[in-house]
Amino acid sequence: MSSDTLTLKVEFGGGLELLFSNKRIRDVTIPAFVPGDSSVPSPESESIQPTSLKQADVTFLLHYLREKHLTDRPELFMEKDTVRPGILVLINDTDWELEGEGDYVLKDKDEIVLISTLHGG
Amino acid sequence: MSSDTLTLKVEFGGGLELLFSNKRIRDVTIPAFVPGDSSVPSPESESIQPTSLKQADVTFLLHYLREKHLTDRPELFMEKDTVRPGILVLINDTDWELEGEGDYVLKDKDEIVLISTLHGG
Amino acid sequence: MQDVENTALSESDLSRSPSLHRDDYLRYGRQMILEGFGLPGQAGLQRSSVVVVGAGGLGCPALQYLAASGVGRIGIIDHDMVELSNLQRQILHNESTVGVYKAISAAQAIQKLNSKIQVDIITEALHSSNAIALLYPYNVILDCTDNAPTRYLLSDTAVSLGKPLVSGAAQKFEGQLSVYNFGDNGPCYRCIFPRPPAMETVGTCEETGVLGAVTGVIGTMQALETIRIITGLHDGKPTLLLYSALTVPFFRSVKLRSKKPSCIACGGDGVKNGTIEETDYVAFCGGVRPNWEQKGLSSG
Amino acid sequence: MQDVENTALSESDLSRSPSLHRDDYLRYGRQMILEGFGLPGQAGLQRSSVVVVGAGGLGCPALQYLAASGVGRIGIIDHDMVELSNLQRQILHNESTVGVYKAISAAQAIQKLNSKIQVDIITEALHSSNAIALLYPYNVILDCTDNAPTRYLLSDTAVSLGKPLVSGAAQKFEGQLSVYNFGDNGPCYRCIFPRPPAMETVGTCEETGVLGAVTGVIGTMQALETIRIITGLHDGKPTLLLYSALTVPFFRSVKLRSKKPSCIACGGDGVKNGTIEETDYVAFCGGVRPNWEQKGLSSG
Ligand SMILES: [Zn+2]
Ligand SMILES: [Zn+2]
Repeated sequence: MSSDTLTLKVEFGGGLELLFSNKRIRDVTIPAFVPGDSSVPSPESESIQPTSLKQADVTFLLHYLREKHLTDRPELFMEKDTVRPGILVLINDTDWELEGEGDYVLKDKDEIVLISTLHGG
Repeated sequence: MSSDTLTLKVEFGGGLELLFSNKRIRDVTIPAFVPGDSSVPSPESESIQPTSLKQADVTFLLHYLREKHLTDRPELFMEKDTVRPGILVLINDTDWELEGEGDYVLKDKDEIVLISTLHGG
Repeated sequence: MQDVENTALSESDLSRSPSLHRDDYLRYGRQMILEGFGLPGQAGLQRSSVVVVGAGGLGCPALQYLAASGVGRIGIIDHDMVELSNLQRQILHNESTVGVYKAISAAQAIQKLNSKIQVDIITEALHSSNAIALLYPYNVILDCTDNAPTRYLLSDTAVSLGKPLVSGAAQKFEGQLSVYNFGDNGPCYRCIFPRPPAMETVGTCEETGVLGAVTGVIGTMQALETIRIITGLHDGKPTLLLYSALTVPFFRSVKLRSKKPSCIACGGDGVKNGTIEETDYVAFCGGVRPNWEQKGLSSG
Repeated sequence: MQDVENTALSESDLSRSPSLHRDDYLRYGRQMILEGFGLPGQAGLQRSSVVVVGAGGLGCPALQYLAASGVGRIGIIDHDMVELSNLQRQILHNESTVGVYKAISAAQAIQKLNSKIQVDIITEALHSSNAIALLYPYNVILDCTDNAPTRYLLSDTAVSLGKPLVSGAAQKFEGQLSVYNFGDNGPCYRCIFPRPPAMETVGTCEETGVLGAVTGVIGTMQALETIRIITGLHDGKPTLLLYSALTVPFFRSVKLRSKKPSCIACGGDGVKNGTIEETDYVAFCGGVRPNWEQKGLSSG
């Protein structure tokens, strides 16, 4: 592990994987420090210094997944700066509400699961 | 974590817990270095230097569990230096055979599960 | 419900539970000898009442194991009738009950398995207007339904009635299981999902596929969670079980939040009454049922 | 078995599977629209044969979901008769089939659910002398038995016949599930447990308690693993699933070793023939059945 990036295991379930090229599990590597507004730096803007940096948190990860990995219907994934109703975020098998939700500061090798609630029977 | 001891999570299942005061899960702290013959040092013999030391391995853990935690019928737990037929050892959710069996060198926070195979239906 | 202590039973215990028939020791012996279960557990099951909402893919296995275990009174709420397309997973129904109300078909099946229990058949559709009255008589409510509006209605009603809600769901190769409104400080469904998802969300409006055995695993575990609640074997910790039949590991146990003070259904912030919109309960997916024959021909 | 590719189907595919009746698209539509399943999956199930050894706590739910899913031919091997004490968990039997052979009682139940499938009833006890002949006709073998000797016999026979063995077990609040002798290099039961446990080992000789829904979860998952094998949805990686209904997490998926070259049943070291002792298959627990009524009174 290099100290300037974090590698996370991200898993989708409950149908949410359909928005992410139908791939359930992927390793995602993100910078350890990111723009304070959670904007995802594009490769060409790398030399531009953002006005503020923060440690990478779950809110940034959501933005990052939307920018880099989402392939279909982004409106079904996020609403404003968080996930859409009916989606639950799990941090190392714990409801993200218990971990600070979007403000949770990610650690290398964290396991993040994003699921849609199921309604079928 | 102090570097001279290891703390492990040990879980029993499949009925094996009955030999260990019917407690399924326990934290077990063992020395990081142990006698080469896997003998369990008793408190009063601590000053006696054994002729050889090795890093604590699963074979030592089995001896340790038998000495310190087993409460009933030791002959149902071990046979010679290993577990009895019908008992499977799992190291971090992997069959111990894939990890070197008794020779696996334990790391702090390892999860060791010992189960009896079930026959009922 | 009650906390059952694991104690050896004497003849005097027996006389305090005169309702357990001598045959029942034979019938339920294999579970009565379990540690923490015993005669108190069996008598507890017999005194309990459980209502299963939905006699479909989840409800069938749940009903089957609840009846087999000796739950004294079981209500079945379902206003649908059995169709041939149900038999791939709704294993209490059979070819001869196609066209019969599911609640009746399921009741016949479990009564055949256990004639000693009382079975209530409710073929009315569950609405916000009748939910309290229909669910009131039972100790535990099982959500075995197949749509979001009924799930919100069941959760809000369980909160109003102060009863645990054992909630299962299944779709494709996946399942989810949780007990809501239970334990010291357990959340309700709305604590976790405050608002219903948008109607255009993945897989809500069209009937999606599901493997029968997946509903079987979740429905059976709903029965098991119910039995644990009744016999005092449930630890009350809010947990969500995620199941996926095609990925390893198959299961994840997720630790859930506690009840939210701000929850509009169960919260203590005084905002709860009147803020739940009736529209949450209106089925937003009234669309036509897909033509499975055509689907079978055109999708892989 | 076969690898099913996930492809859109054309009319020409249909003509290659003339055996799938038009009604079957309706009946199995909910599973046929699943990704990776489709018409090839359904046709594969219909062409397959499966044998379930033991029509008890594990066999009943397994049979139920195999029949519902449309497996073409199902054999049921069980020489016992239904007793009242079985009904707490053996949910294909019912009060009116007490005293009937379990294989017959179970066959009646699944045939009622699905009259299109072929059901073979075998009321002979399985022995080392007849195992090969009885199991030979089937593609997949399910171990739903309740004793160690039969488990070794089934594993050794599955190895001889080169067929996958879907093995389930349940006791008290716990269950175990694994597929043996499957995949590129999957182990057999003896690779993991070379010798039967000593007869005085915990809980072998006396019938121990078991919660019905626990056998239900494992038996249902045995059906699911079988369906995955037949439809090509199984990854073939050797895994042991551990289930405990009272501890969190409920489930653990354990990665198992590969086939052992030194295994006396499936190994390649040339030592295999003749080294398996016939005594492995002799039931060493012939003791009397406990008196459940008395147990109910004396244990908690
Ligand atoms: Zn709430
Ligand atoms: Zn082998």
